[in-house]
Amino acid sequence: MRAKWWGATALSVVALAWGGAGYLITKPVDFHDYRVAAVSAAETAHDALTTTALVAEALEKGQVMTPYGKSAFDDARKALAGGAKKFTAIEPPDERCERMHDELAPLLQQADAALTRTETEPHAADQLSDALERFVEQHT
Amino acid sequence: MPRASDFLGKRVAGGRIVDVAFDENQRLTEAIVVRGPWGRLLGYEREQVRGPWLIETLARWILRRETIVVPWDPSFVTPDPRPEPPTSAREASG
Amino acid sequence: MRLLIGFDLLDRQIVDRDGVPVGKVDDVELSEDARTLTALLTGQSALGGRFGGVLGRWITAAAGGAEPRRIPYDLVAKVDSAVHLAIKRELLAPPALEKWLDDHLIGRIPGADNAES
Amino acid sequence: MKRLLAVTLGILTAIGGFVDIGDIVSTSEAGARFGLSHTWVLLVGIVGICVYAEMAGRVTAVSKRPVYDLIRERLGPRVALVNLLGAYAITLLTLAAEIGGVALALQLLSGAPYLLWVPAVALVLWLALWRVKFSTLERIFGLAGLSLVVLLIATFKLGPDFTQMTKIAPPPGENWPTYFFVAIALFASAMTPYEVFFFTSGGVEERWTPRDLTLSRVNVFLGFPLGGLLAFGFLATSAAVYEPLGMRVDTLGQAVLPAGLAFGQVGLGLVILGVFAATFGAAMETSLSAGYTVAQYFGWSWGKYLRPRQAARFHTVVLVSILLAVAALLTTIDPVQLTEYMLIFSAIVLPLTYLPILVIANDRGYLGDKVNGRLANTLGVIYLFVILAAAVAAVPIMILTGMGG
Repeated sequence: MRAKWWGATALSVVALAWGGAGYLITKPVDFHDYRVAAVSAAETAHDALTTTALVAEALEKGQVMTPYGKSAFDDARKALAGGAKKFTAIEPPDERCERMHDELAPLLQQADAALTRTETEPHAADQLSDALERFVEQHT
Repeated sequence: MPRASDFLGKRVAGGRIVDVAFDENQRLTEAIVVRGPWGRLLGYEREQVRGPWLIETLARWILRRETIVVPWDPSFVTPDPRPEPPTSAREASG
Repeated sequence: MRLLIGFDLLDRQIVDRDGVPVGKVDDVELSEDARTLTALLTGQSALGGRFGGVLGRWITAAAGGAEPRRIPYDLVAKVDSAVHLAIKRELLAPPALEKWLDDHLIGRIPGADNAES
Repeated sequence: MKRLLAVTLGILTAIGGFVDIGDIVSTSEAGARFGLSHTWVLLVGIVGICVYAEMAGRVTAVSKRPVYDLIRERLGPRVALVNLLGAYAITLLTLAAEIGGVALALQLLSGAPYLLWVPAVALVLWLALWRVKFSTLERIFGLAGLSLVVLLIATFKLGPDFTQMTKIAPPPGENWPTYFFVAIALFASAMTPYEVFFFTSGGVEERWTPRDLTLSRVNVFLGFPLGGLLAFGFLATSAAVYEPLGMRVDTLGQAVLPAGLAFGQVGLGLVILGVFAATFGAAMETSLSAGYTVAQYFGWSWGKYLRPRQAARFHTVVLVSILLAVAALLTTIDPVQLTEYMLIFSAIVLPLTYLPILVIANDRGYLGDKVNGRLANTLGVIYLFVILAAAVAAVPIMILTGMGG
């Protein structure tokens, strides 16, 4: 009898937790969610550019090994692609978000090309980096 | 043959059996019975464990200090249905 | 010396005369008249018996129907932080799972007989 | 020399606890975002693990029983089973992450993708555990991990803002919940339970007796602060390089870069070697601990001091755990993120592990006159409450901040 009671309690707790998680995942995206996603995409792009610049500069000075450089560049490219993909997957729910989208989307697109340039010219994307940083500051 | 799991945690007059003592001839001598619902002793019922003060006080408080010792009686053992390998277990639970 | 079944025996490690683990005291057995302690029981099926309920049946079933090993209390030499037996563990029947894994898996890997030091 | 080598158990345990792959990245992340303002957490963690590892080592040396043995004895089979499930989950998640970490270190050296390295790493790990002596493993990986000391020297060259060390507050632009989330993660990783399981089981493997009490203490008081210091190296070098740039750290490559910036290829090479040793050491620590916890709960024979045939069940658990870890990694889950889930299980396991240690360390039936003194008891109780508070707070804060986002 006691075991049954415990079982029922445990089941309802699990069901509640799953229900809660399910609600959080499926609830429509609002302004707040969209802002968080946009800021995180911008941060990811900024970090990828900065890391690539740091590593490229270190490679130039002979401070790091070539295989290291290669895999650091790979990581940055993957991070940027992942961040951008997550952001573009969300439909902007209202006008304010739409403006935010129009501001960030071109920056992310530029970042993709800039990343490849930065691998050989460490300071090629400094301006873009600053623009992304400004975007993050404005929206947090 | 009766096992310890047949009488530990069992209700007897005065509370629940949490432990049973035996002497050097392996004869069971007495049962330790508590009133509270939680029967784990953590060892604080023995002289050898002292402190830390806070943990000891909490452990005793949970036990409500109502530990009593009663002489062992073979009637404390009743064969409860014990899980056996699947075939016979069905009979026991059904 | 007065000992407690629950505190001093149950859930304690049983080791042989060389200190090699034999098993846990998963339950103890009394004589028919329930007046004396006769043996220690070790093995998952004994542990499952103590859990009771569904969980207990699972643990018992995981033992593959093997009976718990019964160690007569006369073989116990000393009880301190572990239950020390007076014999070497080779004199007892090996646990079923250990033997099965030794025969079918571990014993077949090269180097399984190498002692460390 | 022999005496010097006798402390490698403590060094390896501590390195596996403080600078395993998850800690390397999360500590560097803390440095990049919060500068040196989490230094106090490392200090609190070092003192905490020292207090409990000393207690556990003393219990083991005197009673010759490893800690996990005693958990079931004091808490009973039911509560200990809950602990076992949580502890095993933590250990397995960490093991998967460490195998991934070794592979990531190899990727940085070779340029080849880490997933290609995973099966090879797992095989070498298993072979090492199967064939190589415990003390040899301990020495190789404990000592090689010390090459991370280069980070401490790099700290002074790179010069982070040392004034933050005395601050207990997030820097401007960061919020309190995230600051606390990171603090709890750092604290929990300092006190991870597999450290005491491994340390005390290692003590039994090395056949400690009451005469080795001093040895156990030297291991604790040298090893764990050293491990904490190495973790501080990652915190400080990241704080120096990344905080001014306002960027985050989430890969191993970023975490090791500062050493390259400070000392060029030699510095970078040393740190990657150190990371390799530390993560491999942590992989050994966690795969053995997986076997230790299960075997000690059920009372099976265990350990590397027996022939594998004499401990077939223990070796099976180790083998299966390694295979499960490889299977988890091959789903391409990020090994670094894997360790973040550890926090959830820590909430269950930490209190249930450290309470029985504290109680038994006061039991004269076990320890005679070697029971806890007033200092060990006071600190022990304080830390038990800190652990409880962290455990209770961990999950809500994690949800609140979206995993520290």
